[in-house]
Amino acid sequence: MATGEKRKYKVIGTRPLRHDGVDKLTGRAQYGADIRLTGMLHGVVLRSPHAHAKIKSIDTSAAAALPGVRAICTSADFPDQVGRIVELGEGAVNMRHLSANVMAHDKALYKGHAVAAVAADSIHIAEEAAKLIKIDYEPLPPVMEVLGAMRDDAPLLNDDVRMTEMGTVKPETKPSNVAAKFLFTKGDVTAGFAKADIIIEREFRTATVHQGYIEPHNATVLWNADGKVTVWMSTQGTFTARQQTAELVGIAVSDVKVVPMEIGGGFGGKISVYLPPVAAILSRKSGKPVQIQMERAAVFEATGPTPGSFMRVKVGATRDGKIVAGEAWIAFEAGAFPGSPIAPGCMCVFSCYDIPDARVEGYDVCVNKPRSNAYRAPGSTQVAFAMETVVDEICEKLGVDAAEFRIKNGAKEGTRRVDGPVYHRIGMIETVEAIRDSEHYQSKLTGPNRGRGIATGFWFNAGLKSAVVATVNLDGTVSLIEGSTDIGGSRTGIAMQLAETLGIAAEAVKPQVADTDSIGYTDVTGGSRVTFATGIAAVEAAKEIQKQMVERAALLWEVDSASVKYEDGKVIGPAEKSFSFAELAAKIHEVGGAVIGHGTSSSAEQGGAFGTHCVDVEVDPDTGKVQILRYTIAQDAGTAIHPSYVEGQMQGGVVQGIGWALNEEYFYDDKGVMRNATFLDYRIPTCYDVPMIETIIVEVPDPAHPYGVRGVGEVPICPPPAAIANAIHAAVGVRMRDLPMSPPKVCAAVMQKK
Amino acid sequence: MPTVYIPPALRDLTGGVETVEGKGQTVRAVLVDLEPRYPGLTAKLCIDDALRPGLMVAVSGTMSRQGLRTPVPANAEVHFLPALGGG
Amino acid sequence: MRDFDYAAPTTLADAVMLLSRGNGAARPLAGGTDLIDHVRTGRLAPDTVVDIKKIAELNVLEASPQGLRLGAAVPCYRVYGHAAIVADYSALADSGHIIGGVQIQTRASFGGNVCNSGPAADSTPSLIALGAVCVIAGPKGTREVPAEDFCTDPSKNVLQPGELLVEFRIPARAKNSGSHYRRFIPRNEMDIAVVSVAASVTLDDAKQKIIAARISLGAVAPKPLLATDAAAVLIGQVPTDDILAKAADAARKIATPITDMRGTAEYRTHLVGVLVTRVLQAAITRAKGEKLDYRPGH
Amino acid sequence: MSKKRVVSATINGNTTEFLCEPRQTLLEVLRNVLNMTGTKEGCTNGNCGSCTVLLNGRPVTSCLVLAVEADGASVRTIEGVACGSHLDPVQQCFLEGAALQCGICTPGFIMQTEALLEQNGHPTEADVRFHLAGNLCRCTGYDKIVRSVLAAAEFKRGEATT
Repeated sequence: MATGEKRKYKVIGTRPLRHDGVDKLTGRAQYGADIRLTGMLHGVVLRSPHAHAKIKSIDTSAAAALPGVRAICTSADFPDQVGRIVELGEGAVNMRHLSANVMAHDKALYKGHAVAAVAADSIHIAEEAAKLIKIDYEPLPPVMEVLGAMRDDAPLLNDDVRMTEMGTVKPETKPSNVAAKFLFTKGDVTAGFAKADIIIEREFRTATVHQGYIEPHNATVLWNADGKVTVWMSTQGTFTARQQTAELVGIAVSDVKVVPMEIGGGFGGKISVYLPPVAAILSRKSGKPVQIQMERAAVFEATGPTPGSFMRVKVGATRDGKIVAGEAWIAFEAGAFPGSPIAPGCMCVFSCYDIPDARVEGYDVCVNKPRSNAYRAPGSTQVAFAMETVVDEICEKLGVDAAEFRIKNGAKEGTRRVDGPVYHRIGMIETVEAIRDSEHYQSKLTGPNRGRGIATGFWFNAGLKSAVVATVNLDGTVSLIEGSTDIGGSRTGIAMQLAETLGIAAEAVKPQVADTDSIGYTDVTGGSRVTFATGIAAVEAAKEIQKQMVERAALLWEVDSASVKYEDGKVIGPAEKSFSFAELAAKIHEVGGAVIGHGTSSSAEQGGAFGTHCVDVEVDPDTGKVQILRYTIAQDAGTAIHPSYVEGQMQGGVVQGIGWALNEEYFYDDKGVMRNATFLDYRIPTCYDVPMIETIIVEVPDPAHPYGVRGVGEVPICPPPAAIANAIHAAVGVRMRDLPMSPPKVCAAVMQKK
Repeated sequence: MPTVYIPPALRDLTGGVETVEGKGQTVRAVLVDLEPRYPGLTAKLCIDDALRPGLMVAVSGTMSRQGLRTPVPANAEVHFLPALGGG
Repeated sequence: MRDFDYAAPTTLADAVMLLSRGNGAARPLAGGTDLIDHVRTGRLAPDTVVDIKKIAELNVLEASPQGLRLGAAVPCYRVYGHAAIVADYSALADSGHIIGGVQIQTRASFGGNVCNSGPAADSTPSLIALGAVCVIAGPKGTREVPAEDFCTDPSKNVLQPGELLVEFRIPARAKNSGSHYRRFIPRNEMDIAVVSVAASVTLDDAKQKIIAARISLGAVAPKPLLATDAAAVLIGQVPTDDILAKAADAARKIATPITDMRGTAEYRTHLVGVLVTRVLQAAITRAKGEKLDYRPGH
Repeated sequence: MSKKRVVSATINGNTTEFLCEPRQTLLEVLRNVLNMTGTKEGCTNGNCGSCTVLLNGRPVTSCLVLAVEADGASVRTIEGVACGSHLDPVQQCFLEGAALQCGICTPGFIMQTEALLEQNGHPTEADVRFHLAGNLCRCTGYDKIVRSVLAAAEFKRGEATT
């Protein structure tokens, strides 16, 4: 269901078959691990068994002597990076830390940290060789939890990390695990709370969780005799992968070509590189192409996760249900190196509401876990869990309807956020209204131990840079080349925008994702940006084609091009002359060469996306197990280009959020070893755990996009933990403030209440 | 005149004041205008004639990737914020 | 993966010979769903893998008035696809249905599951509750061990070097009998039991009183347990809520669970009581000949 | 190294001989020896279902099958599902139902669905969810997958009656 005006587009809003569908359904699509090169070696990465240890020495001689071993690498093979800060598209990265994460230097900072790698004729030989590498470790005490790591006497991970604030370090600051502090204020928070009739202040914790993409990381690299390096890999961003690889192995960016293979999920976790620099060094040393595929355990132990957190949120409201003040103190686990999404966490905690006075303080803290990475609306899910359960508690105490409270206090155009800027046109309230008016919310929920909860979430959505090239073919089709790797069907969404602008069918566009030598710079497939920003580039390209097609028609008709116009998929000239797009395409060579349009986007920034969710749960009070009975998500998609894939993003995000809410977590033992690095014990939802996910697409067009697109990929993961926590409270009367809300915790809470 | 929002961590430079007014048609020009009144502000926000890594500027609610060159209309609001990516 | 040799004998004698020869470095392969993973992760390091699926004795599946014969290598899908098992030895079907996903059930066998001797193995409690006897072949001939005595510790059992589990023999079911197996897991499928319980009950002719019962507990001790005292509480009793609660109390008393990532000792002990009650109710429903409304995981 | 074995199996209807070490799994042989990369590796311990193939008509996770065990067996993989230029009904319903996003789990889901629909032509939603629980998908939330499986079952029933 789409709200808003009636259909004004021919292609946008329809559901064409995705262009890459048949390849993916028949097993023909080539993912990263599917490439086969002549003479290809197989690489294995040896990983630290310790969560925190000095590496005193590495002896690779026995491994090198094993027949079939072709190359071995350690951090000694990588150039020194000192402390350079490099912009890598999505943000600034300390190259020394990135390098040390790819291959541990003098210290292993988490269990699973790469310490050496081997390339051999077969994967089995490489595995045997890796076991022969002797490493002398001096184990150090690990620190696994964010508040513990902030203490002065905590084991120190990185001696080059000192707390920065607004990018600068105070001179007297000592090295610590606290890498950064953020502070945002709006108005006078003390005065704000003084106006409150009710104040709720609660503490929350969330566990470390993983993106859980099904395809492990992989890279296949050929370091050719001419010094040119080709990388075939699954990545969310070929250009950032290219830059990271070049910087880490110390060659010119232009000497690296990244060829995007199909990618088996990313969710933010396939932006940082792990394997390409390692495979590149192994290829350079062996003179052969090297393929490395991570094992699933390494994917959990050494990639991914999104931070565990500690949060304190305080909200004040008046008796008549108006929020007057908010305060939050948030600490995120960065993992081994700085860089958690603490800043967006701080900026999102109060982002759904119009709060006059607010203050948010946040900390980025290193612990002995894998370096954290982006995961779908990074930082926003944690804080939504905290804020939205506090809001629910206020609604409960005031006896007001949770939807009406959100409508009354919701952020809208003109609302100033705690981080300062004022919202443009957004659809927060519209999503709450859509839930309030839904059959689900209006229906009666009956039965014991059942409850309903709602929650709202926000994500900024990124703009960033994209490029496309489109070529008109003589048969009236258009070949579309883009740089955005396609994780979820975005090729079709981009093709549809080109098709809409040209007035041709989606099927007449043939999209493909090109390597870094074949298309202009394009930022990552992340930040919910592809349909928005690459879409803008495609619209630009289409407009350029329109212009050239008008010129060609003018030449064919021998008229002034000013008398020709492009309208509704047709080129129309004087005296009722007209060509359909296909008719004209067949004739373009009569008066010129290829018609090629190109488009880039770089300055457009999105207005942000909101979603409101409604969930019914049933709690087994004897075991603490929570079953999801019914789930509805309403989300502002701006304009839904391909509704099926918009719904798909919403449904997928919700189910990831359900996993985060109920069962997903890293279990560490006291030595800092993850005990559940398998899909058996890291429990992502199966289809038997969830119901159908009902979707309501709300359309409040984003004025920053020609068709009003808002990115839809990330925000659906934000509300589920809070919505489920609120539903659990409605079902059995307990407030869960610790993720995941796994059966033992819910059971204990229910028993305690009894 | 454009209004510049001073990040809380830098308000010691403005005597605790949250917003200041600065003349100029770009972010750079506005900072140049502010520097004599609030010495050290530019150094806190910029390095090598560019915004510090990890910082972004938002003009009237829209994040910009153009850094110091970002145009600033009259009566605009200027915010300095952490750069954001996404998953 | 570690290098190993592979043999696929077709007779029991050859299999015993191959397993004896390796001095403990030969491992039998039935469904392989644990073995192959354990070799890959280095938990097991066999020199020879002996595929026992081609041996007739290990594939027997036969229900007769004398009882049920279940070959050690029979995969789960054949167990829950067998009408007599579903009807009369229901706990076995319940177990087979939730070991791994459907793909695993194509391969995984009850014999393999029992021989891995995990405290949380899904088939062992059902076999114990139904009074199964394990038939073992070895260099010194054949011997029989009750299912409750087969496992001795995590990953340990009574098998001596060269010995091979051949089949389970399960006594014929008395009339008015019913059985059920259930585990508690955080997801609804694809998980390792936090606690599991199997029970078998027999009612009198009036279907009022319990005249025989066996209860087995999984994941609450180093090996699956036979809860004799809990069963004794039920004998001669009408299964009221109060009686079931007493049985649950008795079962809780013998649970000595550990605290690990799947649950604390306290939580597991609590769950024993919850599951014993629910599983007994289900077994009684079946003993009465009524349809059991049960969805795995719920 | 243990001696390589000659294994003869019927793969997607064709008699196929290959050489393998005993330690090589069926998944490894399909992908690295036979270059049939349609079968995907997600976890190598039987927990994700991406490598599902049909072994003698039954679904298995090919990461937990030794290739030598396939001697004399019939194996059906994703490459053997579509016939020429025609998608199989399950594939067609997945395509029309937008039942894939990244697509890495899709071959496993297709194979597992083929197995289900051969056994049960009238699956309920609960049947489908239980049968597919061994196949993990992290993108779709399963909604469109389950709907597409139900649609394929209906399509096949229609086909059977005409």
